[in-house]
Amino acid sequence: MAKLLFFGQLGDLAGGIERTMALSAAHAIGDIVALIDAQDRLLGSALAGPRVRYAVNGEIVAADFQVTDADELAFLPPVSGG
Amino acid sequence: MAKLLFFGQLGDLAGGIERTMALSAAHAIGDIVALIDAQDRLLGSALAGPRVRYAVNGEIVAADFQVTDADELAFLPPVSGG
Amino acid sequence: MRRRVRIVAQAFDPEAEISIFRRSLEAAGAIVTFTGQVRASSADGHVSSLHLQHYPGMTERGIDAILDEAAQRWPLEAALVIHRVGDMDPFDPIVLVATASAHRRAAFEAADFLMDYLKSRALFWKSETNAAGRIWVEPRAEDYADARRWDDAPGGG
Amino acid sequence: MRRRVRIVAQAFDPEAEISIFRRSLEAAGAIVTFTGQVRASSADGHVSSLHLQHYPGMTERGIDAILDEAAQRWPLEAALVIHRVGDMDPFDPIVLVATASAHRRAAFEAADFLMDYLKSRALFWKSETNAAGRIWVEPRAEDYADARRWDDAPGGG
Repeated sequence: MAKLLFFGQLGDLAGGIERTMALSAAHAIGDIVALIDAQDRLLGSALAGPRVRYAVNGEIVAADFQVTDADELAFLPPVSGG
Repeated sequence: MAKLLFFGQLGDLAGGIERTMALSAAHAIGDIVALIDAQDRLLGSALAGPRVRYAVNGEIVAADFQVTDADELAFLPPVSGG
Repeated sequence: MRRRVRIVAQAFDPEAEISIFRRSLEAAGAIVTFTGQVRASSADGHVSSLHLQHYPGMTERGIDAILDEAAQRWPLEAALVIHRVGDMDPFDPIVLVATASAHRRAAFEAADFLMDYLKSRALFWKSETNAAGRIWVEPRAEDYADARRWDDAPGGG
Repeated sequence: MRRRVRIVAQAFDPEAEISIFRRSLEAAGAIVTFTGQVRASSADGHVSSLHLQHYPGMTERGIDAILDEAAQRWPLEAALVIHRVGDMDPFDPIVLVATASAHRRAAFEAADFLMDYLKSRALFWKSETNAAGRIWVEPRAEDYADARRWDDAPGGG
């Protein structure tokens, strides 16, 4: 099972920070967002927003990065610290 | 008696931070430096140095300022704090 | 450069940390600190609480990388970053940055640089809860502008 | 702007002072501090002790005037200046400046500004005693240059 992480307001939309998703094959992040969008328009459009970055296993990647069932995919909205 | 204050290295040259000087009349600071110079060349030339500032009763003044017997005259060499 | 990075879920005491940091110094005579604490009120009114999230592991690696960059730019003996996460109340310390150098300007600039990163680029997400509900905070335009100051700047020292 | 200026002849505890300063704040969320302490060594070799003189009254008035200027330039809630005089040993704190504002950059800039004044313009005279004897220290060229940065600068904030 791939682990999906939703930070900041994305976690509110997803109803939780973390969920899992079974991936029988590698999928591009864009495809995973489309799968989520098919079930949840609000969350899907938020994940596809231009200011959301993606990280796989702790490294920033582009939307065409291939995610496998063993990976951790994090959706990172605009940050704010301090 | 006017009070004279010598800060920093000027105090070393004067043999102490403070001394008094009887002034029967008002004297310009330049004249007081000349009086000191007549007795102590080393101190006098240090007091006349271009980087020494003068304060009378806690206010910065020019070398032609008239000092009286009731005043406190301080010689301020380059500062260094912090 | 000696360094210490801590992400803490419990309240911390900034001055106790600064004291330990200062007493650990062997040569540096100049210590600059920045402490950020929860404000009693924000633009949206009274803040009742603040929540901070981070991405364990990735957030720390990002801070470590910015400390590498600070060490390259300035001659620092040591640097410290402590950042609170979880739920916080007004006046709780959120962040502490401390830098130490032989040179006053290096310590000032490095602390400033690290705070700009923590404010607008580090992986933290902050929400405020007030009378109007919960809102996720984003950096202000000036926070982004502050962080960009360093993009083209030559190293200080 | 609330302010406090102390010239002290005895050792002081910077972190205790910072703690009191921080806990006195009513609104400001950003606190910047600078602590300067006696270095173990200088360009001239091992420093065995440091001596600082001031001109009681006039020195304090000068610091008060620079705090007026800082209050005009930046929106500060409070500022603190503590400066040690007399004989000091390596690692003794010499100076502490603390500033607090709602704005991070205001707090940084004001602390930097105050330190530039204290370093090269305030009425203090410093001597170092080392193996070679006693020497009176003067600001470095960069200290004077640092202080001049503010002469034409517009107010921050």
